[in-house]
Formats: sequence, C-alpha cells, structure tokens
Amino acid sequence: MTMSKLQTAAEACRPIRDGATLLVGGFGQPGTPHTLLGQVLAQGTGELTLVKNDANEPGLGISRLIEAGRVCRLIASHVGLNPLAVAMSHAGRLQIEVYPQGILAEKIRAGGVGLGGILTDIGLHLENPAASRLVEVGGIQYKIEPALRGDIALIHAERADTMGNLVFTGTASNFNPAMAMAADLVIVEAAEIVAAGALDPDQVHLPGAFVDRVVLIESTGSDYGVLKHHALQA
Amino acid sequence: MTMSKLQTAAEACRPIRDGATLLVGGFGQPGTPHTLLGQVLAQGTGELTLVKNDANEPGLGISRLIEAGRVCRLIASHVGLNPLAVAMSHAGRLQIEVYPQGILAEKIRAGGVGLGGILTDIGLHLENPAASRLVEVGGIQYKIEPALRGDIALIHAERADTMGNLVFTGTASNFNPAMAMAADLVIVEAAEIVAAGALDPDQVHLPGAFVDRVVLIESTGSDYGVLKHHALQA
Amino acid sequence: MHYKHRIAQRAAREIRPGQNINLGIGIPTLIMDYLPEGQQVFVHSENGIWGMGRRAAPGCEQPDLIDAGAAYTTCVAGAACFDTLTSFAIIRGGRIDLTFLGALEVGQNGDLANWIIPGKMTPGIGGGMELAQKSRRVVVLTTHVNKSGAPKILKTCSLPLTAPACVGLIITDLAVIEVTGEGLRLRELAAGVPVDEVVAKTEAQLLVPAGQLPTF
Amino acid sequence: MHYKHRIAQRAAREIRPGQNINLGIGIPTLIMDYLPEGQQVFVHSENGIWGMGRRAAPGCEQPDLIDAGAAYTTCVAGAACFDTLTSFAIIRGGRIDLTFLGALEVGQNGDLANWIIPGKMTPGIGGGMELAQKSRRVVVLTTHVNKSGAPKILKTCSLPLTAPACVGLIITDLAVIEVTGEGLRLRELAAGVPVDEVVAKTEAQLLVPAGQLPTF
Repeated sequence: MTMSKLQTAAEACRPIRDGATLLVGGFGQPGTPHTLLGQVLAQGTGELTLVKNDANEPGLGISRLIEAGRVCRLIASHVGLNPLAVAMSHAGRLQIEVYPQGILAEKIRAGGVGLGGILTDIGLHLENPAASRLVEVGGIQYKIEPALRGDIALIHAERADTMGNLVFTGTASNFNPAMAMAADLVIVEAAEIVAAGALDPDQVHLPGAFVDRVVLIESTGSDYGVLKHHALQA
Repeated sequence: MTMSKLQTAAEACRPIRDGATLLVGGFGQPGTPHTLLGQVLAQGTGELTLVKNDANEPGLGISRLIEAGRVCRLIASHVGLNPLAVAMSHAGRLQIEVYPQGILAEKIRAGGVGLGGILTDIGLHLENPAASRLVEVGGIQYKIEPALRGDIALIHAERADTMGNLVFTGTASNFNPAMAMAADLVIVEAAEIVAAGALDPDQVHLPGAFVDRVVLIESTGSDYGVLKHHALQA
Repeated sequence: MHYKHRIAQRAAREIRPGQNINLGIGIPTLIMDYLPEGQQVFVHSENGIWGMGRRAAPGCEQPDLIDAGAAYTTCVAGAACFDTLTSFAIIRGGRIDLTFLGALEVGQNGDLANWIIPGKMTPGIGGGMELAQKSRRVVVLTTHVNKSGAPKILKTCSLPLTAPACVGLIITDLAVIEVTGEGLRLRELAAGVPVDEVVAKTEAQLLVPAGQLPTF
Repeated sequence: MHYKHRIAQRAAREIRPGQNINLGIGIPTLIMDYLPEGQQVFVHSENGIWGMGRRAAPGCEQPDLIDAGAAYTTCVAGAACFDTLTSFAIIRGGRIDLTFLGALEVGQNGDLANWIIPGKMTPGIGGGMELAQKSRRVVVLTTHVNKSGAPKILKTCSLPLTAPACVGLIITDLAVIEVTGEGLRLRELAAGVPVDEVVAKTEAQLLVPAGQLPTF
C-alpha cells in the first residue's frame, strides 16, 4: 500500500469550521493559497480569525473573505495595500491586530516548534512597563511574546510530493514554512505534485512530517499571474 | 571589482584568539569542520570554550583540541561517544555543560536571530522553582532559556559560492545553519566552492548574508571518510 | 530468537500505517528489521532525517548520512534531510506519533528515567528528553529487571526523570504492560513466562486481568 | 533632476563595497538606480531576497518574485531567496550594514517616527521597526519639511517612535545632517540652498561648521 496525502480542495478544506483560526501564507500575492481560500469562500465558512502578513489587495486573496464578511479578526504586520480592510476596521467591522513582521513570524514559529514564546527587545520603547510582561536577561530588558498557533494552516508551495514534502520558490516562501509548522491541521496547495522519491531529500524546504493534506492547484489563472499595476509600464 | 569571501584556512582562522567561544557544527562526524579545527589546532589557540552537539570521538574533530588541553569548557547535548572527554570531566580538566539537544539548538538560534531567549517546558520537572526563572504564559509554566552566541562559528558545508551562500547535505546540516547565524565572525569550510550565480537562489540553505569567510577543503582524507566501526561488517 | 529481537518484533506491532515514528538507541533500533512490509511508516532520526531506511549495506555507506547512534544509514523514497532546528521542531511540535525508548526505571504513573545513573557522569540527555516529553505516544522497551536482578518497573522512580508521566506502554522480555489511569495493567506474557514471575519481578502494583493472557 | 532622485543619488554615496543594505519604501527604492557600477553590494528585501536586482523589465515579470513594496523585481548572480524567518534573522541578527528609511519626524537624538499618523488608522509597522532598531546604520531620506511646510527635524518627536536613537544620517532635499553625540551637525547643502534656509526649516538645534560647506 502506498500512502498519499493528496486530496481535492473540497475534501481537504472540509474540516474548516465557522470560528476557526486560520494561518494563511503569503506576502502580497506570492505564496498566497488562492485555491484553498477560494474553497473556504465557496463552502461558506465564516466568523474566521485569519493570521496573514497582510490583507492582500481588494478583490484578491484573503480580501475576498474579508469583503464577504467572513472574517472577524485579522492578525497581520501591514495592511497598507488594502484600503478596504482599513475602512472596515474603522467602521468596527473588522478587528485588526498588528505586530512587527519578523516578530509575528517568530510568534508563529514558536507555536510550531513547541515553545511557549520568545523574548524580544523590538518595540520595547512603546511598551507600558506596568502593563507589559518584561523580563531581564543578561542585563537587558525583553518583552515576552507568547507563541501563536492556528487550528488550520493554508499553505502555498511551488512543488510537493505525495508525502507532503514541500519546495518553495522566490519570494513565495515568506510565512509559509513557519505557518506549516504551527497548526493542528496543515493543508497545502501546490502548483506541481510529484511522486515520493522525485524530490532530492537535500532540496526539500519543509519535510512532510508537518503536512497533513496536499491539494493540486487546478487552475493557475489570473490569481497566480502578474498584477499589471505592480509591473513597470512598457 | 568582483567580491569574494574566499580565503585560506590560515587567513580565515587568524582572528581566533585564546579564550574565544567557538560554535562548532556537526553531529558526530557529518558536518564537523575538520579543516578549520585542524587549523585551530595547528595555530596553537587555547583556553577555548566550545559549543558543539557532542565531543566527537577520541582522535577526531573537537576531541583533538580537547585531548591537546586547548578546551576549558564544552557546551553540548551528549558526549557519550567520547569516554576520553568524560574522563577529563571527571578529572576536573574539562567543564562540560549539557542541554537537551533541541533546546541547545534553539538557544543558539535565538542568539542568531536577535532574540533574548526562549520559553520552554522541556525538562521543567528537573528545575528548582526557587532557583529557576519560570514564567507563566497561557496558564502553562515555562522556563526562560537565554540566547547563546559565540565569538566565532566554524561551519561545514557541502557547497558554497564566493558570496557565502551555503548548501548542506544529508545529516551534515545539523547545528550548522543555527550556528552560522549566531557568531560575530562566521567561517565556513566547503567541499566545493562555485562562482556567484552557480547556485539556484531557491536551493540555497543559508544565505551568504550570514557568512564572512569561505575556505575550500583541500584534503578530503580520512577525516571526511567512512568510520569503519560505525559501518556494518561485510 | 534473542529476547531483544522478540521485544523489537512485538514493538513493531504497535505501529500504525502513516505514523511518524522515532527509534531510540538500543533495542528500539532493532525495530527497523520488523517494520510491516509494504506499509508506509515514516522513521524520523533526530539528527536530521524523515524517511530513514535500513542501515547502509557494507561498502555503500555515505559519510554524511548517519542515524542518531552514528551508524551509516539510508533514505527511503520520499525522505527529507534537514537541520537540528527542523528536526526538533517536528518533535516538540507534536508531530511524532510514536517513540520507542529504553529505560533505567519506569514508574507506575508512566514516569520515565533513562539518562542519569547515580555516581556516573551523565553523558547528557541528547534528544531523549524532548522525545519522551513531546511524542504523542511513548513505548518503553527494556529488560524487566536490571543487571543485578532488581525490578525496573517501580512504584516511584528513584533516578532523576527524563520526563514525568510520559510512558503509555512497556514491552519487556517477560511481558507487555499498559500504563492506565488506574495503574499498570498486565496485557501480554512472553511465551512460557508465568504471571507469578512477572508479578514477582515488578515492584509496582500490577493489575492482572482474569483469564488467559495473550502471549508474544 | 527631481529632488527625490537627487536625495537618492546622494544617499548611494553612503554605501561601501560588500555591504548588506536594505531600501525602505518611497525615496529609498530609487537608490537602486544609483548603486555604484561594478561594485558588489547586496540588496536585502525583507520579503525574502538577498541579492535583489533592479525592477523586472516589462514582460519579464516573474509572478513569485516581488520586492517588499509588491513591485516585480529580479535577482543578481549570487542571490538567495528565503522565508520571512530567515529574512528577519538577517535583520535582527545585525547583518544589515545600512538601511535607508523614510521619516515623518526625526528627533535631534536620532529618534525616528515613520509609522503612525495621529487620527489615522495605522496600517502596521511591517518590517520597519526591526530594520530601524537593528541595522548597524540607519540613514533617513526625507523632505526637509512636511506637506504643510512644518519642520520634520525636531528637538523631540511628537509621534510614536519607530525606534529610539537609531538614525545616523539625515539626507533631505535641502541638506545632509549627521546625528552626533553633541547633536545634529550640518554636513552638506543641496546646490543653491543657503545655510539660513536650512536652519530656518529645522526645529532642532543645528551645529553649523564654520566655512564653506560641500554641496550635492
């Protein structure tokens, strides 16, 4: 019997329930799991907490879920490219919580690697010493940042094998490896899926031990293409 | 002008002074930087603190420095394959400090990525609550493990380019990537050194931003070969 | 069959298809020879392999591919190699379904002591503490008594613990014993071993079910 | 030449061979056009590139290769791509030699405020706080006054800080000003700009050296 983690998007995303916390890969378009997000939209799941670096841009990625009113809370590092999400936050229809980008990634990693949290001096000048949890190590003050995990991670990879071993490309890696470690159920979409043994063990970016389900991207349409407004004009 | 980080072992290791703390890659033989360690031995450096997963085996790797009396202190996770190091510790001639393997790696990584430390629940049952630094996060007790850095890291890679981008192989990766982030001066030996542009940017395991000096391994003799006593008999 | 192999063979029956497993030093490494044929199991080696295969055949050793005990090993199709950080992320992140470990002592509440022998310098815990504490299930493989003939399965461990209340099942040369909420329950007997002998050689209280017990 | 390009051109002269540099959003991205030819500089982009090249030529965009501002970009020979964890390990680990950032306000002690505008919802700090706090040197590129004509270089910042005492040099459309232990020292003037104008448009105390100042 040969094992395979390959499933359809509908099968893979079935366990995603209202009220879930989803870790969503991507920095802007690259690495955003459009196929899996499309499935979540289609199946009507709501009351979601999303953790993603940014809010994508209007009409794209997680912004579609936000626009459809499916998201109550977004944990991110920068939502500047999505005025729509900013407006919804102003209107009290979306709760946005921001962290410095690398600290958000480290909080998620800590959750994934079984740590309780990290000690950081980033942004310490903004803390209220009375309200914050500060500790001193080696004569330096640090703030305790608790680990952050999700119920489900939605991950985009360039290539996967049927065992769930993943390869990323370019700037599409971003939050994907950290998030693929930090959820109870890890669902991956990949542009290409190969047989076990087709990937060089040295060239796997994230071992399949972390991955539960793998989905083949069937339509690599406009969601995965070049956004003309971010390209130089000819 | 084309930049290159390529140096001879003697040039690269010149800044290693008596009393330095060295982070040394390797889990057993694979990933141990034999060429760089040979240079440290040859140049007579002593009073060293070494951080390495293990103590190698008698006559090999860091054990040569230990046997030559150059090491006062070893921070490791397991020295069971080196009875000589154990005996020297008993005799009070070598101070050995051990941590759980993954926690040692995380302490080093924390030092490398600019964190003050990590919160872990590993081995909490052995702590003296009065003596340890415990904190509660989300209702769970954790211990504060401070970050660990070295003055110099001695790293072994399979392949490097002249910019210091590194590729590891098999089980020779081990502590090397974490340590290559966590020292003020990072010296790498590689079995092969290629021109900038010869490595696929997606297939670099550790970006050259962390690497200061690259040394070509000139003799891949017995140090890098198969140890017969760990092989099955024909 | 040598008792170590009989323990390993019995232990292999605890493995379910698709599980991520880790094999500690000693008897656990022998399980490699009894893995169910044609059933995908992912063997994790804490020095950086997921999908480890059998030991390298003589003459086929790759210098940079060893197991956690330093023996030359191989990869199966679909394997991945990685660094220590990733390897222990798998362990502490709760992705190891089943770990087999040796023991110096096991307490009746599942406490495990397998790293410090009093009066000897400890060589360090290596990856054992994280494996014991964070694997979803820990199965101990051990002789029932130590070299002096004293029981290893105790009411309370006397040695410093590797991890508290972590053991789910104990497989020895004499018996299979389950750690339950009510205490230690005798599940199976080694062929030819009477219940009385197991009870006599176990310091902890044993719950012995009525009727015939299966043998292995 | 537009003032933004003049600032970028002057800023490029701060770069030393072999340095790891990061270019923030806005004027700093223009530096890419003024990098010294034939001199190796490693441009870091916090979304996962070390060795970033110029923006992708029209029609040559790769969908999965963007800069931190979402524009399609390229890699130079010797580049590496990686994830966010590695990217910020480079930043917080102190491996960025030089970062160019924009500013809303700069304090005379080197305080930098560039992320929260009062009364507006902040879109988040992104990677700016870590870059400002951990880069070995921070050079601010900004207009000397804001859109209302009010000075941006102040005795004390009024906005929430991105990072305290992090700025080493300020390059504006009017002048180059160094942050020193003694305070802000006027170093250079934009061509045709009198010292009086710079002093008048700077709220903070300026140390003005005697004699002719270089222009840029």
